[in-house]
Amino acid sequence: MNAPIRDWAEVREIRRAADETWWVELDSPAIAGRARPGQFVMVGLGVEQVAAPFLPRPFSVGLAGPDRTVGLLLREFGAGTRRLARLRDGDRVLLLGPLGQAFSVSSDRPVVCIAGGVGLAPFLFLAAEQRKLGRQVRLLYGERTADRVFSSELIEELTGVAPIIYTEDGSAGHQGLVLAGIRPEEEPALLACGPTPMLQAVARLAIEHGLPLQVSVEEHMGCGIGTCQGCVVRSASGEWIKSCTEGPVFDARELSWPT
Amino acid sequence: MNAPIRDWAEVREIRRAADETWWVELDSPAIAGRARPGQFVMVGLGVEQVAAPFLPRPFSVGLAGPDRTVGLLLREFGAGTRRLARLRDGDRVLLLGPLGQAFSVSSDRPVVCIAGGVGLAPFLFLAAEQRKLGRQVRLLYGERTADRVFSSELIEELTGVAPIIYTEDGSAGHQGLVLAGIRPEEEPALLACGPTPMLQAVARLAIEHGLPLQVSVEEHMGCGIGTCQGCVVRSASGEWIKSCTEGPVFDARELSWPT
Amino acid sequence: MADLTQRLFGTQWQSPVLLASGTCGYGEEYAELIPLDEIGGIVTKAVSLEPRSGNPPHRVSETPGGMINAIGLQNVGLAAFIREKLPWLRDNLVRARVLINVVGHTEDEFEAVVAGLDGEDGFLGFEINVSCPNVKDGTLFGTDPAGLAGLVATLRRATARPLVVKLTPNVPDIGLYARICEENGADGLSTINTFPGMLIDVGKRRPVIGNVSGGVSGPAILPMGVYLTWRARQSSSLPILGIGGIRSSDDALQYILAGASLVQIGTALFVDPEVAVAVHRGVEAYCTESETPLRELVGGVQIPDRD
Amino acid sequence: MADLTQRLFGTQWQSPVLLASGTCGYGEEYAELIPLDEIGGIVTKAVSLEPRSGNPPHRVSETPGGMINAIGLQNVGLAAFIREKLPWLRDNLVRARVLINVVGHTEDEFEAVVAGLDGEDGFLGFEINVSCPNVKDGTLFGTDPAGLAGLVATLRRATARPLVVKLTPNVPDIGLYARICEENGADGLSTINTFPGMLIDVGKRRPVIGNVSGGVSGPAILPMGVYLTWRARQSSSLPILGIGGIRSSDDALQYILAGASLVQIGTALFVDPEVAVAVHRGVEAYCTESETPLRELVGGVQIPDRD
Ligand SMILES: Cc1cc2nc3c(=O)[nH]c(=O)nc-3n(C[C@H](O)[C@H](O)[C@H](O)COP(=O)(O)OP(=O)(O)OC[C@H]3O[C@@H](n4cnc5c(N)ncnc54)[C@H](O)[C@@H]3O)c2cc1C
Ligand SMILES: Cc1cc2nc3c(=O)[nH]c(=O)nc-3n(C[C@H](O)[C@H](O)[C@H](O)COP(=O)(O)OP(=O)(O)OC[C@H]3O[C@@H](n4cnc5c(N)ncnc54)[C@H](O)[C@@H]3O)c2cc1C
Ligand SMILES: Cc1cc2nc3c(=O)[nH]c(=O)nc-3n(C[C@H](O)[C@H](O)[C@H](O)COP(=O)(O)O)c2cc1C
Ligand SMILES: Cc1cc2nc3c(=O)[nH]c(=O)nc-3n(C[C@H](O)[C@H](O)[C@H](O)COP(=O)(O)O)c2cc1C
Ligand code: FES
Ligand code: FES
Repeated sequence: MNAPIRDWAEVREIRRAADETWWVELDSPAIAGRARPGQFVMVGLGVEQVAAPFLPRPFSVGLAGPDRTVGLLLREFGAGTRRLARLRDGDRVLLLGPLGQAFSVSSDRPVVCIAGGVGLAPFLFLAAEQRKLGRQVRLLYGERTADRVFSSELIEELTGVAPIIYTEDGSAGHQGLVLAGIRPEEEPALLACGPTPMLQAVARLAIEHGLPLQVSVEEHMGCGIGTCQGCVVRSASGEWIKSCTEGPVFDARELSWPT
Repeated sequence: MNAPIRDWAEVREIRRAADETWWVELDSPAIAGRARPGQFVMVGLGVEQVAAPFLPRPFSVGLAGPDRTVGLLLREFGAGTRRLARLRDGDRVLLLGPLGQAFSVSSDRPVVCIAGGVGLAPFLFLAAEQRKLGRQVRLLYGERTADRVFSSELIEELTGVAPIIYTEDGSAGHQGLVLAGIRPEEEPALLACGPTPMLQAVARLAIEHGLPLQVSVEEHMGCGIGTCQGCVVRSASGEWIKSCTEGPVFDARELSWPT
Repeated sequence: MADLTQRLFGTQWQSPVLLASGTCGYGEEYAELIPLDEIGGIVTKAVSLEPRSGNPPHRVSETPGGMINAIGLQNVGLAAFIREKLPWLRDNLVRARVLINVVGHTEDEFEAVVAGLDGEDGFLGFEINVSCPNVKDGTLFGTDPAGLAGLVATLRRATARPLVVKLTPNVPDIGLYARICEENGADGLSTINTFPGMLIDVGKRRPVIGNVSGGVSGPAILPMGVYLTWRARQSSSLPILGIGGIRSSDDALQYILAGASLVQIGTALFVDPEVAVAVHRGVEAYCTESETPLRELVGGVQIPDRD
Repeated sequence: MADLTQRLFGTQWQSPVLLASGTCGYGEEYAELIPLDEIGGIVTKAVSLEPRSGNPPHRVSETPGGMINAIGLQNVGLAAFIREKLPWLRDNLVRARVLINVVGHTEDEFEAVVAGLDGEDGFLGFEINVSCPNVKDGTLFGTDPAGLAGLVATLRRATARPLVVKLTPNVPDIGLYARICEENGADGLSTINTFPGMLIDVGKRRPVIGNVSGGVSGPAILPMGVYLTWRARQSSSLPILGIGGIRSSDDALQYILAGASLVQIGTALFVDPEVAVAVHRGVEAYCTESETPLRELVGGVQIPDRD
């Protein structure tokens, strides 16, 4: 495994992408050059200050490539992300990454990405890469309402893939949960990232239909690199395992799912 | 006594005035309209954040007038002032003021202001007012070195008074301590603001020569309005008295001076 | 409309928000900044039998996420308090409640202050400060079970007014002290006072605080205060006033859900006096949205089953 | 050139900066981010006799100016530690020193871990953790004078290696516990472990932390840690490892001036791993500028005469 890189990165651009949602491009060629879709970075402001985010916050790499910036899809949630959303071009953040396990995508079958909310982030990166390799990607993307939807033009611009959008109230795209977009009979491999209830539903469906599924989980983190044991999820065998190093992407069969 | 005003004020302008020293103009007509030279404001960033300055910091009103901004002369000292120095035009700060006792200047005799470092701030305001009333002001202003000196052009522009500058190393103005500028035999009333050792020296001199002296003292503050008892200085009779309400400007005879 | 009223200590409370002792003087200074008579009330600066001159400066300084203070309980003393401060409280706080924070070096001194005030008008009851880390003996009663029991029993005999004991966080098990207060006749508990702390000016190699050490308050201690409130609640059925680091309604609700009926705001007042009203309004909005009267939220945190 | 070396616990220390237990695993994860062999050393995650699975999530969360954790001492247990972790420490930390943090439910368990490790290579000594607030009985020994005395005496018999006791801040007088450690044969003290705390998700009305409560660390506790280090120093002549909220050389120097010979950095490593080296360099610069060897700074705070 490669050691993570610590890098003070400049905000090259931060732009509003939807309600309380921002697209952030950070100048970090070293991390961008190494990151794989599904990996994440810890984003902090350094030890000089103690206001939230005092601890760095984990974010999926939303786009990256050699010599490129690291793109993040940032949604305001609590005090830490609210402050990060107030960053301006030219500000600097302290990055640690790339961290964790990436999605593994085999070349012989197309993938279906199931994104809930900012769970979209890793799939932007993944879709862009797959498209560059000329492969098919089906991207299902769900939000609660239209004002939360990351612009589908921007998604196409960034990835070359047109998302299939679901909103709970039907205010954009199809009405309903993103789950409705899954065609269990004909899907090859599923990848999912989003809120835990969504992951649970997808996992149930995958198990039921015997479909391979990789999920990216979210747990509170301390260090991001495996030392603090803060970020555990329950493994299929009932152990607490670290989502920062053994995840955040897991084969759904490695984890225990409530029944 | 008028109640202090609480006001979220916009930074209209912040510009570098000398090494680690900034001139800040805040939009606060209500406070500007009431402030008198020698009074101060508490400058904070509100309860939403906890990084320094978590507690508001006291600053002398450096310039003000009806319908005008509140001007502050801000020097980076510790973490709190460093962060305030990073404010940008359009940012907002939470002001509480005007607070404390002003200098009292009688019309019948010209004043001599003795400023050490950012102790200059209240005298900018005072000099500007006195000049507007057509009165004479002698402004002695000392700094350690030239790069700390608040531009004498800017002082003249703001106040109409040309300062007499002293630097310890002689790199600007006269060489020596600002004390050297006092002419005990011929001075009328002295006003002094600056570091405690300077105030002590001026007080010794004033006592020796029987000159009237008002000093503006600096003590750590909690509330700025007289509730916490945090800001005490020793009175001539040995009591601890509050510098935020009974000061910061005191008649030197009210205080106890080490001998 | 949200119902924020509670009946506690034999009286009606219109709001759960009080200003904490030592951070609001005797009320007057905040009168024009905070609509005092619209909040729950105030707890006065400590009153001792004799005037106290307090500690040398610096008395306050910022710490990471909070502040440290060592005022040394400077106050005008009982007689001057009754003469100069109490009348203003009586005349100006009608719907808001006043608790008088009381300190003493000895049990007798505590008793003399309580007895001396008992017959006066203008306040509801007492908050007994056995937890000040900034004076010698300040936490003596607060950390000694037998001493605390004796003190509370004595004061109980001295007054029929509400008697709230302000506990120190500086003990292995606050529950023990909560029970002692309850068993000896206290009516309520305040959790918590400050944590002893020290700052050193490394340039001068001297303590920043004139008193060498002081008490740490502010947001930094919020999680400790919530925890100790919850622990006190587990061990006693007395109403609790939750204190420590509150600067938002979310913070206040943490204390309330942990078991506090009322909350006190201290340090945050220095940052923004309007925080008292903002916390009140935020709690009100929470009650409205969740269609729950405040009193039903008290202690309402759901503790998951442990396996 | 500044002299940062000290002779302590029978060995030479090249730097006063260690990484604190539980925040640096068993060293390996930080090996490529921090030049571990150039700092003072590391204190391992707690080792218990049997593996422990730890607490349910959430295990960590941010608090104002700090964080809360309730890991529950999840660790691989003594046997696996010796097999899987110790060899790496032995091979990679040559000039840096390793202390093994030890926990147990009972005196016997502590003793078994110490005895089981005593004959192994790859570490200097033990840090005895009697102060973990996140497991039942975690602070049992740390708050019970008789229990602590017995434990330290027993462990003293079990090993000739340096025995450092990590104290809890959660007592009225840490000096008492410092003296007990000294009298029963400990070689050093670590001050301090975390403060018990709790966070409540007011939306869900549930504790944020799976274990309900946890330990608060980070800058928020800096002034408490400096104070308790100073207090421990007043009461005992044992070398002290100062811990709590350190994120700059200024913070570290406060501990050193208060009486710590060495310091440990925990939470701040999560914010920026480079802080360990930055603190070392900053202390070095301070010694250079003041032309004072580090060892002469220890406990060097000047306490003004009180009147
Ligand atoms: C592997 C991973 C990838 C992520 N990728 C993205 C992304 O691409 N875009 C995005 O907007 N968000 C992402 N998140 C979630 C993001 O980290 C949280 O929204 C953020 O930590 C919340 O911080 P806060 O201060 O705003 O919230 P607060 O609730 O104020 O934070 C309090 C504490 O809880 C923790 N916390 C709260 N919610 C979460 C959460 N969902 N995950 C982890 N920690 C949490 C915080 O880190 C902090 O310690 C990701 C999380 C993980 C674990
Ligand atoms: C009445 C008054 C008027 C002032 N006017 C000005 C002015 O016009 N321009 C200017 O640049 N500075 C002025 N100061 C000083 C200014 O308030 C301090 O420089 C500032 O508080 C230091 O904050 P810090 O976070 O940078 O320093 P830190 O040392 O990090 O602060 C730590 C703590 O100590 C307190 N503190 C440290 N030094 C001082 C000090 N000198 N005075 C008060 N508190 C202090 C801080 O408020 C804080 O609580 C004035 C102070 C007072 C009391
Ligand atoms: C400047 C100051 C003075 C205080 N004086 C007293 C006091 O006289 N009596 C008392 O019981 N508590 C006193 N306290 C403690 C507060 O009432 C409160 O318990 C503590 O500050 C924690 O609350 P906070 O974090 O909201 O400030 C004082 C606190 C501060 C900051
Ligand atoms: C995630 C985490 C895990 C910890 N685990 C241990 C432990 O196993 N043993 C121990 O003695 N202290 C443990 N601690 C306490 C630290 O070693 C240290 O005493 C405390 O965090 C204060 O230092 P800090 O503010 O620099 O983090 C842990 C702290 C954290 C944050
Ligand atoms: S976040 Fe520290 S081990 Fe995963
Ligand atoms: S600063 Fe609070 S009384 Fe003066």
